[in-house]
Amino acid sequence: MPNTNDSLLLMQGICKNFPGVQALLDVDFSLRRGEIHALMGENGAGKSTLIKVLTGVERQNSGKILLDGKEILAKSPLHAQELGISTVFQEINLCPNLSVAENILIGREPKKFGSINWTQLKHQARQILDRLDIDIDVTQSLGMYPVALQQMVAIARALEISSKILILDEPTSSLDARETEKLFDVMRKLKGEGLGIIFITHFLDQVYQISDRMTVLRNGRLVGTYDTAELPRMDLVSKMIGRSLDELEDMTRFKHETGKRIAQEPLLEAHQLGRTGSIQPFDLELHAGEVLGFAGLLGAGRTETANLLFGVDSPDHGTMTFDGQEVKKFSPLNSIHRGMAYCPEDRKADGIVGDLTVRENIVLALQASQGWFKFLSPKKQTEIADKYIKLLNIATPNADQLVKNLSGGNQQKVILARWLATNPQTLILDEPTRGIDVGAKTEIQKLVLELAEEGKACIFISSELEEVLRTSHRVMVLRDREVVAELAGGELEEKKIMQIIAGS
Amino acid sequence: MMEKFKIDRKFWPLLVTIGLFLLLYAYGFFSYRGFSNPQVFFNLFIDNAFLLITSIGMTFVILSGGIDLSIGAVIAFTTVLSAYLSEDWGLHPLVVIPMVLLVGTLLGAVMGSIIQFFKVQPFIVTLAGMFFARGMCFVISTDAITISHPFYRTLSLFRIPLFGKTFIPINVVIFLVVLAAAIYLAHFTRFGRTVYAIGGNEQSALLMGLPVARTKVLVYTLNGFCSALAGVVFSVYMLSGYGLYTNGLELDAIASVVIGGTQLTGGVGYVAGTVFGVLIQGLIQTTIMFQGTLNSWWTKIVVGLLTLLFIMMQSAFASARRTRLAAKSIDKSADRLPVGETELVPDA
Amino acid sequence: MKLSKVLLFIVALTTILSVIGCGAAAPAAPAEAPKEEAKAEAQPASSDKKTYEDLVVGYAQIGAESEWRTANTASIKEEAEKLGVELKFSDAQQKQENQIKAIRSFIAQQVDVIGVSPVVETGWETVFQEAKDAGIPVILVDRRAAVPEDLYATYLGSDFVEEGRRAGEAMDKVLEGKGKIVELVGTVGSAPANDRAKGFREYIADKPDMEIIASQSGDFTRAKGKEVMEAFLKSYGKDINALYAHNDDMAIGAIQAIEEYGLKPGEDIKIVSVDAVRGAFEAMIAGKLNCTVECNPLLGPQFYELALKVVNGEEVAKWVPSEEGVYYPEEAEALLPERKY
Amino acid sequence: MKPTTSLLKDLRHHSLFWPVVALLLIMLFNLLFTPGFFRLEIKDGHLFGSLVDILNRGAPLMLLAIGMTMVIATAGVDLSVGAIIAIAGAAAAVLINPALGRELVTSDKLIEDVTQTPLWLVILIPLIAATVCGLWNGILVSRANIQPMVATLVLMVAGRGIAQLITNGQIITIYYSPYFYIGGGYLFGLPFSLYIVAAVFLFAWYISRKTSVGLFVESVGTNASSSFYSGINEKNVKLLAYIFCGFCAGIAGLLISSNVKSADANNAGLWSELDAILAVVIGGTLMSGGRFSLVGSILGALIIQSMTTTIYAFGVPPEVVLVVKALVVLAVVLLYSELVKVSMDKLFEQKGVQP
Repeated sequence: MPNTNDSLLLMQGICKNFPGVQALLDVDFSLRRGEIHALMGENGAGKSTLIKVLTGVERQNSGKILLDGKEILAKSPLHAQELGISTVFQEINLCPNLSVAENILIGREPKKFGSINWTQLKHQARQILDRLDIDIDVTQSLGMYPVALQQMVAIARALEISSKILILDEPTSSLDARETEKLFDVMRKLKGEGLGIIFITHFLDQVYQISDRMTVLRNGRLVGTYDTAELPRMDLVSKMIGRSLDELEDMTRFKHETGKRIAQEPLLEAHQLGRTGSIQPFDLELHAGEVLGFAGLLGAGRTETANLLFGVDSPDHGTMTFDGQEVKKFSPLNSIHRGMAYCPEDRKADGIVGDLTVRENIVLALQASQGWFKFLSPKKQTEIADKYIKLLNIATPNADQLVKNLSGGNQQKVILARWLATNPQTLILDEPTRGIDVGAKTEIQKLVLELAEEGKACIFISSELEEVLRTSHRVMVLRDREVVAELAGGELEEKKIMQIIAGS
Repeated sequence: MMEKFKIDRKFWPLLVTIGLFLLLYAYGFFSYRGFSNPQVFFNLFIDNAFLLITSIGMTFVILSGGIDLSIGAVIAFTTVLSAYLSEDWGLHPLVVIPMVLLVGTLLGAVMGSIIQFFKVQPFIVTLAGMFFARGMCFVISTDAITISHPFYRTLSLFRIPLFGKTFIPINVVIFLVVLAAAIYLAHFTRFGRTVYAIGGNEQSALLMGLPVARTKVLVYTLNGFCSALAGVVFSVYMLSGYGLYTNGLELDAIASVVIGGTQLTGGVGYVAGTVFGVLIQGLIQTTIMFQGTLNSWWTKIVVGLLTLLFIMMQSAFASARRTRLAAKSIDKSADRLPVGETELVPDA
Repeated sequence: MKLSKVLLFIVALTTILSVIGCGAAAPAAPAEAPKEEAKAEAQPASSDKKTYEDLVVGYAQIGAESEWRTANTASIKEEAEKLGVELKFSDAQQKQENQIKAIRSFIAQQVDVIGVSPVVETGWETVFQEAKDAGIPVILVDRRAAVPEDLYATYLGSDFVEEGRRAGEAMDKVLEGKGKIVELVGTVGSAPANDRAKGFREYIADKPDMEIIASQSGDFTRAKGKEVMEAFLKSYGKDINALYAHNDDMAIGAIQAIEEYGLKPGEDIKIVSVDAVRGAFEAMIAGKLNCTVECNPLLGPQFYELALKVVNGEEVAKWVPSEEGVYYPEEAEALLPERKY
Repeated sequence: MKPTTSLLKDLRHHSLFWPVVALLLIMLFNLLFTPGFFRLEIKDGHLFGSLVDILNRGAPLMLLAIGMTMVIATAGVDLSVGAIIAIAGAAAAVLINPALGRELVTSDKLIEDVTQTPLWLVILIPLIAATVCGLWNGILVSRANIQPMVATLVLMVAGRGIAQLITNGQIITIYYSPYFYIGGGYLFGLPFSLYIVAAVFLFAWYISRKTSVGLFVESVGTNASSSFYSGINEKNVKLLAYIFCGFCAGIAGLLISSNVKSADANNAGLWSELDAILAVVIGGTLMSGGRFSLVGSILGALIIQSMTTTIYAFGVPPEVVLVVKALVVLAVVLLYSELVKVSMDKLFEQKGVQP
């Protein structure tokens, strides 16, 4: 039982069920003043439901919430904010067309004689941003600024003088290391002011870097609340997924084995390939049976490079050869014909086709490569779909389930299945494990190595350096839209790559 | 102080619209006899007062990311209802006018509520509203009804003399009041800013704790009111009520809003731009009339092409801004990386 | 930034120009006024009578909703060319708003005379008053407007009520005084529709054996005429003895419907319509139409004659009827080659 | 009890449930209140009756609905079909007698059944014109990335003007009997227009269900970006949808002008874009794109047409037609809305629980 005296927030015995699902069962949670408290758990563990209950998006079936010792029941996010609970959601929920000042203050804008006082509005917005040490033109449209700044504006909006609790739901998923550090500075500053901060993230590094305590949830139940300093990393992971991580050890071994079978001749070769405004010219070689990792910060040009290789964008510089043939036409379809496959970074926007069934999603690329008139009969489609559902262990009742109803990890597997169905020689996987839980992550990493073992060539792109190192035989490091280094064998060390990324 | 003189890029489409208007006017001015008469300029307002008023209402709807196809029908319905109430029921116009305004406002509120609470697309709901309002006109009267009440006639013939022999009637005064109120509403009230926010990103607006549902219903209600007011202005202008009036006006209004620089996706645009959008259309029509031998249908073709031009321009501005930003951030990419930039600039 | 400078320049330039323009025009206006008055006084003195060559006419046409209308437009345009009249022609696309705008622009252009075929009867008072104030006479063509007599110079056109009456008379003749009639009404609320219905009913009021059993709007168009007639036939079938259509286009549409239904138009169902367009003559020759009451669209010559008279201050009657007849199948063949519309 | 309720539920959740119910209701209404509505006779060797009328009159709308379905499925909309109808009709009429529309109609120019243009050209050129209109829309939407509603608004506004220019502002009467067969002729006792609709429908059905076009269209409509990454040329899919829609509108234009034997640039196909969109929506295809149902759209078109015909046959005053239409549209659309669906489910579940 946590000490209730110094608790700013206390949630006791929270239960929440949705039709057919027990989302939360008897969960306790406490938050102290001046504390950064990480909320940990796999997807579906109940983190977001807990937050929704706290912020009034959903109402608990039982259990009570005490803020400063008084029982509260938030009716809406707005009401929660009035109570002192502010939230910054994962996707930036601001209006890009409004000015920065408005984004910070709309809904509680200063008024004079009943009308908006624009002078005062700008002034107040500047004040709030000053508190976060951010200096930007508040009259500009928000959309003009990069994501990281928008994230800061979102925090600025969430903060009120009277805020007691700040909830940050995956705030770093689209930030690079530098920006994350900036965010952490702000968090530390606010912590110093006595705010309680609830921090949700998938990045374990960050949790250990910033949090004071952490609460782990699994399957809607509380596993426990721990002091960060006292819980080793491996223990945390096993608490989150509920099993040990010997598999990871296996994988490293597996990688070394596959590494011995890499072909001599390059399958794909890029020579001074580049696109103005997108990526500086670079050289690249990819061999059959090899996993090539791309490391670098978000925005370093990893996705842009992948886009060029797959023909999403056309290069305006350099040449590319595939299997000895020079590539002339750049388009996804031409790449598919060459035997390439590409899982794009943004699964929701560029990957799945939500309203179509799992079956249709799986055959999509194959059908596209076969053209308009070589139609796969529904029977054949089901056959293919069933094969991959089984092969990749996709959790779906049947092939005719709409893909949007699947969880993130399973959606990612469907996209992988889509590409495997085309029987590609080369796969480019851009952040294939982003936002999916640890279990599914390991499965996908393993699959990549298995594919390499079968003699396919893979490019593996991820923000998590650890993951890149675990799966890749060779790593290309990018910085500021330029390939800056290529490492292999013994050079593959986390520290070394970090140094290159940092440019020192 | 100096920065005040720098024109914000977001004003460019508006400036182009105004510039085009002035160019067109200058062309007519030097090309046709009688065009230089200032009354020609005032006639633009006099003849389009109702369109101006209803287009202002439409601007709010489009800014919020919606659309309303019912306005022409609501205007016609208002004229018929006004005529019917004052002629057949013998009510005094001072009773009739508030009544018809209320009816139009209610109609808008009902449509807005259906759109919001049943989550039906505005296109379809307002289409049904259009059928309904047109139908009700004919249920009341299939004929045109002359309005003979002296109050209406006085209003209709009332002239505010300006310099020379020029004048403006009461229509234009009402329009000016509506314009002032609309600009105030759009830029100085929470309602107005919420409309922009909803048009920018409805989901965000909701999560920012803004009253999205209420505002959306209010936008259609406001538009219903504007249409009804335009209907009142129109019944004064025509001194009659008729179910076939203002057929297809919704398209003129939408075209005006677009030419006025408002993005149909919502969130970006100005009420003042819409005014120029209407005036440009009126000016094209006037010019073709002064020309005298061109087929009037050229008006439609020119307006169509102009609409296209403005849409093209909007997307050009948007993409120019995007590339500029991208270029900028490469220069100093160490600080700010333009990730996700493209997703966040609303598509034109 | 360059573009914005250019823009600013253009904006500034045009603003200056228009201000100059307004400024220049404003003092000019009062100067013109006495001249106009002088002109008005001078005209009756027959010193400087206008001729066709220096006549400027603004014509606000309804649109192109029927064959009749297009013939009317063609006549107005061709005659202007022939006489050398400067014609400002505006097609209102069936919208009164557009007609009013056109008239306003004619006033601004200071034309000598304005011709207008009002799309509906109501709503003209304000703009006609403006024309009057500007000293420009208005001639109503083909359709009347519900305004005081002093607001227009004259009305040139047919009397729709009279046409209705004549149609009733013709119907009486072909039905021999007895039968059930269906009626295809024109555009709801338009003057010809109202008056043709009125005149027809006036005539058959004292004919107890002639009865209108159904009446629907066919919008003056063929397509609608056909569709509505089909519905009539479905509901009343062979009970229908006759059809009265407010214009030939609807009658021609209805003829198709009757034929498709399997009855013989002109025999099983007698048809009387108004307008006397070419198509109607052809139908009469084929025996499918029993009578058409003429409504003459070729008003060009009469219109310009009147316009000149009015401008020169000559006396004209408030109503100048157009020359019209009633045609039966017997004359059709002989007349067809002469029909121009 | 259980199987029946679940069967009912399956039925209720079938995409065509509500359109079929609506159509049946209209038919039931006619059965009860309109005598002779279902009577079919054979006159002059062809089938005759209100039902045939509905099919015949509804032919252009059905064609439009087929084309519109494809466009809406790609998450677009085509507001210009009415204008394309006018253009196609005008082009056909002017081709049949090029002299018309340029000057006053005089007798010597009107010799029935004589035309300088061969019939196949009279049909082909308007169809090409309509297809080009569709191409224009498609280019604006797919290449210039303009919102479909705005892109097609341009042609909607300008198209009628173009049609007016073709006919020189006149209504052109067509005197050429072979041409009348398209919209007014009968083949094996049924209106020829029905065969055209059937052919277009079968074509659309075949390419959407027996080739991968259907999958591509639904995929693009749901998520254009994902489709592009999967190797589908999403731009061409959209382009083709608009081209096909324009083509369908062109055929509809020919049918209409042939049926009424004239070309009226002003009124031909006026507001038909709204009816077509309505038909598609009633048929269960969402305006947000994705899944589409051609059969549903045909049903939607039939619902709209049988409503109109019923109103005429029942002798309802014409002024009420629009009000009735508005209420029906609203009713159908509300039935589709999530709120109603959810509450219906609840209602039926409760009933199912208590036998």
